[in-house]
Amino acid sequence: MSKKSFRQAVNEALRQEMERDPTVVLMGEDVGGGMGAPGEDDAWGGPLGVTKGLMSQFGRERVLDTPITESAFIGAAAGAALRGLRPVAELMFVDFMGVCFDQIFNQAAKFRYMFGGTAKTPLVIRTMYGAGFRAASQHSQCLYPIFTHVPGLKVVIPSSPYEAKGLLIQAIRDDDPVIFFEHKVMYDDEEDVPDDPYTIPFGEARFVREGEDVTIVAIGRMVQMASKAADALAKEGISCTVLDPRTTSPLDLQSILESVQETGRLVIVDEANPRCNIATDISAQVVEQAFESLKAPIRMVCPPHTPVPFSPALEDAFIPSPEKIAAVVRSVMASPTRQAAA
Amino acid sequence: MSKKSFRQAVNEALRQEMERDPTVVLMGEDVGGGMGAPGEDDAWGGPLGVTKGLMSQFGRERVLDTPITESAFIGAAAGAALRGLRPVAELMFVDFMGVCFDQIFNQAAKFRYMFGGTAKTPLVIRTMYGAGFRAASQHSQCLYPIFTHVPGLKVVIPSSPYEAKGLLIQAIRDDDPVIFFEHKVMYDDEEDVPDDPYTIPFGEARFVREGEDVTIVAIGRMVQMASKAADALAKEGISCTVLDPRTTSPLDLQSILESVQETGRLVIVDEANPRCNIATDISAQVVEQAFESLKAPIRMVCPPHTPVPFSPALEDAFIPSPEKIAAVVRSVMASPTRQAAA
Amino acid sequence: MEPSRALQLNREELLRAYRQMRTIREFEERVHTEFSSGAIPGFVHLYAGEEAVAVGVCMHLTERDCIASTHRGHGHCIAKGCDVKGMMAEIFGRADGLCGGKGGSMHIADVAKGMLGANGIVGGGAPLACGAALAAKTLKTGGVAVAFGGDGASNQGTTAESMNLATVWKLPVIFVLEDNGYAESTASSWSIGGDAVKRAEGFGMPGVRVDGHDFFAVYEAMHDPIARARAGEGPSFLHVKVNRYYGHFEGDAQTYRAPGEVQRLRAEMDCIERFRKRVTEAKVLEEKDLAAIDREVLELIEESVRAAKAAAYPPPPALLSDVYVSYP
Amino acid sequence: MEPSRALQLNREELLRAYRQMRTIREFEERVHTEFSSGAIPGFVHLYAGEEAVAVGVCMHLTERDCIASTHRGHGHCIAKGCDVKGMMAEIFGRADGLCGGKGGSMHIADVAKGMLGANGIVGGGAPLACGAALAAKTLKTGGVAVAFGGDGASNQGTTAESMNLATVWKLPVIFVLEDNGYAESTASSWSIGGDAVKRAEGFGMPGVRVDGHDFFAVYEAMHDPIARARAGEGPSFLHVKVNRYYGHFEGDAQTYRAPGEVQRLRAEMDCIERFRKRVTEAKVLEEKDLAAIDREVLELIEESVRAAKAAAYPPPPALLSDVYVSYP
Ligand SMILES: Cc1ncc(C[n+]2csc(CCOP(=O)(O)OP(=O)(O)O)c2C)c(N)n1
Ligand SMILES: Cc1ncc(C[n+]2csc(CCOP(=O)(O)OP(=O)(O)O)c2C)c(N)n1
Ligand SMILES: [Mg+2]
Ligand SMILES: [Mg+2]
Repeated sequence: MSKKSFRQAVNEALRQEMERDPTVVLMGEDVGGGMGAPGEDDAWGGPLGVTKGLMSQFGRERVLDTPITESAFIGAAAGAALRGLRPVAELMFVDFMGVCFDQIFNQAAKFRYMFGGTAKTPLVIRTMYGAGFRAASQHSQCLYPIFTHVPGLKVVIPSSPYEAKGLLIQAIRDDDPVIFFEHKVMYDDEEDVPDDPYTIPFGEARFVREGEDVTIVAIGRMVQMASKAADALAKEGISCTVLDPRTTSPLDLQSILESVQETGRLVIVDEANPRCNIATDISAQVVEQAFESLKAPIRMVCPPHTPVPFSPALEDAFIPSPEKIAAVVRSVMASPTRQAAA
Repeated sequence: MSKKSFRQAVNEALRQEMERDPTVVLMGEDVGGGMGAPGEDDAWGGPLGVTKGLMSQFGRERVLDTPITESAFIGAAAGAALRGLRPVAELMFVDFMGVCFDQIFNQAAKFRYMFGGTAKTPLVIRTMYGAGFRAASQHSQCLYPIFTHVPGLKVVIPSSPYEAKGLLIQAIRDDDPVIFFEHKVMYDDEEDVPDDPYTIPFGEARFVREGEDVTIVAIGRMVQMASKAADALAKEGISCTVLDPRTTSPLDLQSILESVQETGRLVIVDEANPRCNIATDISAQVVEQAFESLKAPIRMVCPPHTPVPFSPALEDAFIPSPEKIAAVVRSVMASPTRQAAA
Repeated sequence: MEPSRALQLNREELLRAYRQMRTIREFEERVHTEFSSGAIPGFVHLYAGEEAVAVGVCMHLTERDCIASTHRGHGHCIAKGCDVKGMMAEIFGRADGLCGGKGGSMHIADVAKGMLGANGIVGGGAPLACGAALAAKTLKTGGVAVAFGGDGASNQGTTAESMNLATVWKLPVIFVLEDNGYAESTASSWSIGGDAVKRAEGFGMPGVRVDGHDFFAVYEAMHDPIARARAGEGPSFLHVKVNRYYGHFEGDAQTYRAPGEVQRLRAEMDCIERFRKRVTEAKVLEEKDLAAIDREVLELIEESVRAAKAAAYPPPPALLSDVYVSYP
Repeated sequence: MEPSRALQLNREELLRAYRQMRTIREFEERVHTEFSSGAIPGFVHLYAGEEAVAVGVCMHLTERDCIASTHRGHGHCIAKGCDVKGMMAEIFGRADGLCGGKGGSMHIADVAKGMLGANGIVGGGAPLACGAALAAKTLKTGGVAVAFGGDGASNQGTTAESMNLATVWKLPVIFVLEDNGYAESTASSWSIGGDAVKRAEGFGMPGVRVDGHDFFAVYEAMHDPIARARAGEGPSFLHVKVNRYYGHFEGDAQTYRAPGEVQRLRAEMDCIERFRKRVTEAKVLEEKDLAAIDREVLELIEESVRAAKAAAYPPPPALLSDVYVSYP
């Protein structure tokens, strides 16, 4: 156990799985770096250095730099997964899904079903998401609701270094296609992470803190925001449960329902654009299944229905903040309480 | 006014707008057909004959057949829209979005915002969606929740021939990018459609029928299914409002809220896969804004979280049917009624 | 060109080639009839007329090798050894179809046999073939992969990207462009701007053009690409000129074709007739050998249809299975 | 090659070309410094070293013509006539930036001027250029369109598809491949399997290779493509070999480059120095003309940065505006 950054946790998960299983291969643009160039090999490790060192350790046969052709190499990863490899492909920014989505949602995601259960596709796609990097409209999106919508995909959104390592190892060992979301502003976050490999199962939410008044479900980086909000609210005497679903597909609805049954109030924090996102998804499922437990309207804290703006002033206003979350929780606490069913 | 099929209504809308405005051009695979071939020109009009006759009338300069390169021609449509044309591009099946989504969601949808309001992109993308054609997993999807999620796009889902003509004319005259969904099993549906051009504004839901007990919101083809369910329920003394939002972006939430305030019960029918779809979107928004009006849980009628199966037996079970809708409405009516806020 | 190596095929191999071509033909002719009678639902794209391509290519392959196919995939499936009865049952949507009835004509697959699936997405297969080739290379199986794609598919970005990736990664892939003259109703002479073989060379691989009505020419043309791939020297490209006998899909009125075009093709260019003529004239096979195969194939197809029609549809719970290996 | 036509440029045109190259250079050098000091947020990709390409190409264009640019777009913007102060303010995220601060470095655009936007998506611009060319053709404006794209972008499927579409539709487009040796840290000699000019020919258009450090060579090489486009004869392709002086983005440690690579390039290959030498030796311009421009450009950049820093950020309501023209 030692302090590790999110970046290190991801790197370590990849390294340990590659050591364990020779069929695990990495591919992506500059995941090693320096191909054909006169300077260093392994020159990049991705734009933010997450895969740095892996090409040196495992060689170019297992850490494959690619041309900038996402359809070709993500499709190749899917094809290779059908035939005995366990590829971990890097879609550098999830914003680039538009040039290769077919290979993900029509091919990899559907093989097993279309082929009547006769195939499996153990593919992991790692990808960066999220706002706050001043990276503007085409490098700041979340988009995980789109992947969550697609049957056949699993969607993993780790909220801390510890989570990242355990969930990524699980993803690599999983036999289904997994989209693994890494928030670009979280790479330097640090916490204690075990040195040995470990897994965190999919579909089991994490209770980040337990409280009595309100349940806050938060996704990915929003877990931090929600925790800060909960800290502030605690000082005002409002006690919050903060729940991190970890995976949006599969979703641990059970844990959410149980928490809502206790608190009677639910706030959902999602950094994705508001229409058809995870917040609406969870809200609708809870209403369908635990309407009787709700003492107040479920409220969602999300960015507006706009692209991510570049200007720091605007981008900060775009992202759900602890202050906004706290304000919404207060409003939920202030709602007139409903009675149980007659 | 005369009886027209959905196919004819779409064709007529295109023809009349092309007659009115010389900047309207059509493009897509075989929208005319027969390019370079020894037989007839205008040989296809799309795989289901929807654009038949337009190439003959308007010539090849305005009805542009394309190679099978959706990124190139849909991106070209977006670029042309920036520079003075009003292209109507055909993405044959919405299932093919995966090979060209970038040009739609990162380019066309974001130009206006990224460029600070200095540009407009009057682009229409017509596309076929939906199950029931025995067309299997890659030709039967809905996918409109994905487009609804994207800021900058408008999403139109007509539920009848009359609706199709008025909404398509509106779409062509609209200055923003519009995705226009045509259900492939509805092309032969007929109803009275005015011969003259007319528009139906976006963001104004249609009350298909008004009732007192339950509000059913249904999307696209599901409006028919919901209406049939409402017929059956009427015989049992359950009186339903059936509401067709017409456009999911913008969404006429106001009309939905007003109806729910009257009925106190809401069932949403969506042919899209259940996670992060329009049903969850509407449910969550209603809960947030009209929680006090709800007498019972909001229920959603959607297909399961699976690809669309080929086998007719399975595909029929996949699609929400009038029977399923009616059963869910009955269950909502049977829920214990909640009291108003204390 | 005298396809010397092709005539070195032994009697057994030639019989196998004939049997496969004949099986594809009868399969497609029968599916055509069954579709017309309303017994088969959905979109069906027939391969009749193009048999020599699938068979000429796949004669070089074994189960360690893979192919990625297209919406017009029945021929590739049969040539790659998929079970014919399983295929027919699949097209009829029955529980004992190769994909349990869930895939249908456009999604028939047998991954264990190296058939990575027909594909509903034009250009969808080329990246998958690259992946199979990568797996073969990494796991050192000695396998190669073939990406079939039509003239329409040849323009898709996925095809170009895959060709580049195959060169850069030196993958054992062969790209086979089945140019049957049309993509839907659009002539390939119009839609392919420039020249497909030159493109392939521009992407760094050797390319040749070959007559797809001639089994021996296709078989011969595959020799060097296969050798190159197996030797670890990278990808190759074949531009096969051929024709389809039916419409783009069943139901296509084909008004874009010249009057009498298909009759002429059937009369003058038929790959099975040519094969027959060639092998009998060369006296390597006799008419009676071929006639025996014809009979067996007809029986097989008849039995496939009979069995498919008699088979059960998948039970309701099948709707929900096979989405994931595991999903808590 | 003696670029005859380039030397036919008149004094005023040569001064304009020099001013633009110098403006791009100073702009980029200054953005580099400002980024290092922390004044500029986000991802910034600098064009320094490649000035002769943007300027040599855009000298042929007027406002009826369009360009589609890339993530490395500042040079294209300036060469196409975008307001330099508006650009700087945009990069600083200010309200009076060309895009109101909402776009930033990777999304600068001025559609009215024919600049269809930098682009955060590699390969994203080529289809847009085809669209602008189609609009020009349909509306008979006489305009042409240029698609700039890097060596990395040249492999993207969108590029291949656009080249084919341009040929098939006979569009007035010129595809300019700016091969600066690297895509991020990857050498273009590795990532481009085969040969880019051959590919273009395979897509049915003429292609030439040109030295991008030589303004005159680029200008000259554009002559035929422009003439061809304006005459309605279809697309052309330029493979421009050039180099970038800075990292892929600001912050890139560039360990993939050879030691001393950039110093050598600056010393031996600099396009501005070459231009200077050429025009002064040919005695068409004098050192003092150039020095005057140098001063004016420096002032302009200085003033742009000063103004940008002093400018206001967009007001909070700007977050919500400009998503749609109308949205009830
Ligand atoms: C991405 C995509 N675009 C369009 C289609 C619709 N479509 C199916 S087959 C076809 C024509 C394909 O032509 P070609 O590649 O020549 O194959 P052929 O049908 O001639 O065998 C088209 C346009 C599709 N399935 N996928
Ligand atoms: C579709 C897509 N894939 C990857 C990236 C990340 N990316 C941005 S620039 C770049 C390299 C581009 O190289 P090149 O086209 O040669 O242009 P250069 O940077 O050399 O000007 C990459 C990989 C992207 N922006 N878009
Ligand atoms: Mg074809
Ligand atoms: Mg480059």
